Amino acid sequence: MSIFIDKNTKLVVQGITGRDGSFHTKQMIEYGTQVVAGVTPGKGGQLFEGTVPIFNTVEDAVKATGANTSVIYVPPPFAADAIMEAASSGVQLVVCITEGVPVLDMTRVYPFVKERGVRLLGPNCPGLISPGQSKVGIIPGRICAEGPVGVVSRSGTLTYEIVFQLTRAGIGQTSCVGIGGDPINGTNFIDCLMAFEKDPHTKAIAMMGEIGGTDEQDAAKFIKENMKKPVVGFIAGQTAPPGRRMGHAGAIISGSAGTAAEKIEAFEAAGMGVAKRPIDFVDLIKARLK
Amino acid sequence: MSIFIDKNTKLVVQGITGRDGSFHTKQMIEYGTQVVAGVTPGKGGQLFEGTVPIFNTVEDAVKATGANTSVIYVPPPFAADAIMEAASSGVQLVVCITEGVPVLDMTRVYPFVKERGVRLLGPNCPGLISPGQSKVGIIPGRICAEGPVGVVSRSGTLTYEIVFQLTRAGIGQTSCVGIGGDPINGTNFIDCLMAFEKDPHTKAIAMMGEIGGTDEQDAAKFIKENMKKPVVGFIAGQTAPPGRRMGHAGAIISGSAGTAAEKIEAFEAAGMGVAKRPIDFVDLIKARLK
Amino acid sequence: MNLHEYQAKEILRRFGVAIPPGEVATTPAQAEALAVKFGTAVMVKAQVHAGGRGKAGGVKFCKTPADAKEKATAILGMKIKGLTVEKVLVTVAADIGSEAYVGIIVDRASKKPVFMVSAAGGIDIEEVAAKTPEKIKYHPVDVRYGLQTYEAMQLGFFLYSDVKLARAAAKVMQQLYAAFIATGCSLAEINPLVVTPQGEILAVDGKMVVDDNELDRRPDIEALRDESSEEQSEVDARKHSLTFIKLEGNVGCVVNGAGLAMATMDLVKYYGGEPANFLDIGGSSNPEKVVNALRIITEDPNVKAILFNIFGGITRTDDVANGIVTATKANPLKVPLVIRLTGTNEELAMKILTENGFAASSDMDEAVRHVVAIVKGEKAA
Amino acid sequence: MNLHEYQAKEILRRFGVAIPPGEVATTPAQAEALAVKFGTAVMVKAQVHAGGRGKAGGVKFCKTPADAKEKATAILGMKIKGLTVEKVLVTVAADIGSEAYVGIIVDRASKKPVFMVSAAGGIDIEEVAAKTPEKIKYHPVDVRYGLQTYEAMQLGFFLYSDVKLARAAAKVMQQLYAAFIATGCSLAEINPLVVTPQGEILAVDGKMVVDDNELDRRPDIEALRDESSEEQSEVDARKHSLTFIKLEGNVGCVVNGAGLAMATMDLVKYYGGEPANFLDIGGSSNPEKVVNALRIITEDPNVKAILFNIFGGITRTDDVANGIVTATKANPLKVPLVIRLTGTNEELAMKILTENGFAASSDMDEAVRHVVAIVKGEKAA
Repeated sequence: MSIFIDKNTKLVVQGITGRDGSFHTKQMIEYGTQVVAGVTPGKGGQLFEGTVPIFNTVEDAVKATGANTSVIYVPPPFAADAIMEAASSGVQLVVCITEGVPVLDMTRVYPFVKERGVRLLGPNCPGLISPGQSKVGIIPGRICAEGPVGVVSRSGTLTYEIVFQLTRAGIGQTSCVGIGGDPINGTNFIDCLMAFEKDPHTKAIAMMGEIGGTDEQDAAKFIKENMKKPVVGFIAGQTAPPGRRMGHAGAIISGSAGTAAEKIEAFEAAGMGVAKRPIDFVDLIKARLK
Repeated sequence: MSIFIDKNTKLVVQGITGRDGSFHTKQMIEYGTQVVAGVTPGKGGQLFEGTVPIFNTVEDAVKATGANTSVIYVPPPFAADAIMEAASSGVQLVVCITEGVPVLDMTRVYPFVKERGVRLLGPNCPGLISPGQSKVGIIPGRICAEGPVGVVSRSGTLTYEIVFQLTRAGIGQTSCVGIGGDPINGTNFIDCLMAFEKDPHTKAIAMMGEIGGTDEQDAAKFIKENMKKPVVGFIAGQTAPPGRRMGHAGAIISGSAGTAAEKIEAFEAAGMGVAKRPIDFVDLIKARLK
Repeated sequence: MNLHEYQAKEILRRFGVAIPPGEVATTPAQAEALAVKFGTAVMVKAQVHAGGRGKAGGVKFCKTPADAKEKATAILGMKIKGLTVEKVLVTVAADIGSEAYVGIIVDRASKKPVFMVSAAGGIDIEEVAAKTPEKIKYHPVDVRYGLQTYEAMQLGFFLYSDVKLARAAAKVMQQLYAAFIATGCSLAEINPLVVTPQGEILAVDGKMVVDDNELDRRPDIEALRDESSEEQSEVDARKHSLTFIKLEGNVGCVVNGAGLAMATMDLVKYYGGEPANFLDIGGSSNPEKVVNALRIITEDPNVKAILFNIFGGITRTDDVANGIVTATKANPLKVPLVIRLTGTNEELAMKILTENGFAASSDMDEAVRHVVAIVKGEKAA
Repeated sequence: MNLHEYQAKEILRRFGVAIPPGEVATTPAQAEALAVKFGTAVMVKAQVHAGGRGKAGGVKFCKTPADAKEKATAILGMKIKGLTVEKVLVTVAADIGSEAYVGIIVDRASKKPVFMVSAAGGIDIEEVAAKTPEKIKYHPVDVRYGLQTYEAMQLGFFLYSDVKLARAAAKVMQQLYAAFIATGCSLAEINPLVVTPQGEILAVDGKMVVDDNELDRRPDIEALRDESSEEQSEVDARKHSLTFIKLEGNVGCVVNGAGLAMATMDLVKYYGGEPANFLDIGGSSNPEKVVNALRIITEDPNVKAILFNIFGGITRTDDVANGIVTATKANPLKVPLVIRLTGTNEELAMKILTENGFAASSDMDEAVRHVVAIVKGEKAA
């Protein structure tokens, strides 16, 4: 089992003929993902790699192929429109890989997607993978293995790092989800934790946070109050210099929140395992799987 | 019993110190409506007629008085803002009397109100009255009487006309609701019909439509499919000249819909009683109350 | 409020829509001069608030300036649906490869502006809608977000399979939508949207109707009103905040509220009379409105009797009574007056009327039967 | 991107906010001339991207032009939080009756721009927030609708009980919000918003931070960037699409992804080293980025060893390997290099590196321990 994507995921790739889109589409197909359609305006009717039909619009692609998930590899100025197009096309999950989406765009996109009951992952995220079933995004498939651990992370490459170390230690994953590090994103830690709690195959969860914001503290509170499964957490940025201040408003709204120390304290208060180094996940998770 | 307003209605009046607002507030108080607050920016802290506290904002008024319903008597350029202010203040029902609200304003106001789960009546409507309990708006109280008939109408003065004739004939009303004649309004015929169908004291319904749009046809369909209580309908505008056309688009979107003949046909097809003259309501309703 | 084609095009041009050059002429000589200036074949188009201009002979293709002068001579002063043509638009004639239709209207059902587009544009678009509705794509726009690029592209691809044309059309959709919102329209349309043989997209005709309720806050649009092209009594009525439509009957009607006004007219007809007008004095009233209403109605020589039917809610019947007294003192009526009056401040109103020698009923049916009997000569006033 | 006070004020002025007249001076003589021109007492204010200017002596009241010249002489060239003051704003000194705070920031929690307003404005606003939070009103704005008049009035009445001031403040809220959206800000604030003894509302200081992701589509805002007021290596890095922050340690770090970069720095520190920088080469990579990253890092004389930690996802490790080869061929490194590299196209990357004489590990922990041992002198490169 897994969360959000599985063997029945039928994927449409927005920006399939671009540099990143085409490269990662091949990787996804190779991994076994059902890539049923691509979208590039003006290339409707052509085939990608001789096999995947391309459409002018996501609407056309969904109508023709029954795609239920979309992944977005378009440049930042077009990403907000691409997310809205996907969200109104009938797919249930939209994964936006694009980095550099203006945050004010996201203040409009977020309610748009919510109103349609669609799940958005990202933007500025590596996507997700359910090992052995499907991969949507850019997480390298071969660092993953099937197994009992749910992984959720705000970071891209840090996710790979930890998944890779788990896999090398013989610990596989149900799903690995990169939620992205932007200030406004579609799916947060709690959404993923809820899904992992419900997934019968997930036995423990690895969670990687970062400095900034209060998502990790909120997640810790949720874990303490609602979760039976064990969670091990990590915070990147313990040695990061204090960011240059964003005027008074930043200080007013966040107070002292957002430091690594505060987040780790919240993890400990929630009774979570806390990894000091990425490598520590291996032993902490192992202990919780016994 | 009644629909939408009753003895527990606690009313805040937006624009209480204006010409129309003050006049009709006095009438409402005289009728027995619990007018608990008024709003006029800059007059916060004063009293209306020595009794009703005035506030600067609806938020303040609701916090201080627990008002659950608002009525709006502000000029058209400020009406959309007033509706949104009311809808976000915590009241459950907003009644907008103001005539001349730009329709594009309403395309924004409508979803705003819907999202908050608030009922909007109007704009450009006479409001509503539940005889013997409460009156919100401008329907003259003394033309009404308590009784078993629900009244719903797109027109203001035509409603009075028919309510007056019913009352003179000894037929009282549970509630009389003027939904307003604007292209976009908050509450439609079907909303009212549903409420009357549920209200145990309403035994028959009088419904007054007009030419234009398809609300009456939709209501007729709803009546046929969902209502057990008898409904008598009337359409104003049988002799009205064909309006000057609104370009091709108007013709494309409405086709032949919207004429009095078509609406009356829909009423007949739904098995409704059809009043040819306002006075006909008396006999038609009487027959259905037996 | 209807805008003329030339006005709508001027607005669309400001929002970036490509439109063939054109200017207005009020004389044949001006039309000729414009044709000379453009140096190419032109269209001479009647500027009048009525549909079916082409079929009525109000739109002509002119190869030469002399031709333009001749056609303008024919069109200027002609009547189309009762309205006299005072102006023509002289515009460069476009090469037409294909004609599409693009329109937006505020839709009651979805409570949103709705785009309607069709590749089968031109003057027969309504027939297309009736007979082959699948050739029209409807697309409601959520005004909270505005028309997104992907939506404009979906519409563009519905019109053209070529991506360059689809993109160009998408841009026109966005420009038209922006103009629609910024101008406070209830309708805006481009028909035809032309693709020239050279692959250029041009708006060859444009129409805009502005929501009357927007005009108070848009004086620039209100300034575009062309009163010469409207019924003068209606212009007069609007200036005094009355809604008035002139009809052919002989019973003048003064009513408060559109619904009651229509019901009153229906009842006049039901009892065998013919209403001379629709007149709604509206909600909030003051005596001045009644004075103006009476003046406008009595200017119609067809009117044989006048019926007031007032049911006071927000309208105060004492205001109406005062208005009747004031108006008839200043200009004594030459036709009989039947007054029906009830509702807000009724006692006061009745007192005012009685003191000034007027009779009034509180029953609508009775009042209508009375006024019809008068015009039929069955009853004295 | 931070805007200077004078730039933010210029933008706010365009949106209608009332601001005392002011101009920029880069020399004491210019400052004096401006004070003469304004003909009244002025403030001379350091234009530098750092908070606490006032407390650092960078903001001075000047009664006379001579005074302005003297204060400008002191302020120009002074260092505030490590940044040299190159410009001062000379602005008419306002009479201050009361000081309020008005700010907007994009809030992660509500996913909306949030207004924060307080009648207790001025330089101690953060203390107000910490100690008396009830004195601050928070109001998230739904961008689909924008800031409605009623919302602006609620904020206005929170600041002032007088309706005229509340209305004027509400207008400022709407102007600030419009500027915030149109400029693509992540933050905009007016502090203090002053009421003069005459009852006039004035924005006496203004701050704007623009979302870096907006700059591609807002060249007019990008053009306001003042590179002279930034760390030069960071300017250089940004030009090459690298995210770089200079630190004080000696282990140069080149990592892909902010999270992994921070985790790498944390691990360097964990094993007893000190990172010389944060450097994220980002997602989509090309060899050129690596070349620039190496160049920028090696310009720092503190750097004793360089660590690459690359986990390829969208980043292709072969691109990184090619970059390392190209860069080191052109400019041979003078410090040891430890490479950790795994993920997308790893085999190809390893092959490229091996063929060019580089060793590489696929284990992060091992690589970090290695590089720390080198800088500590415990191990050879």
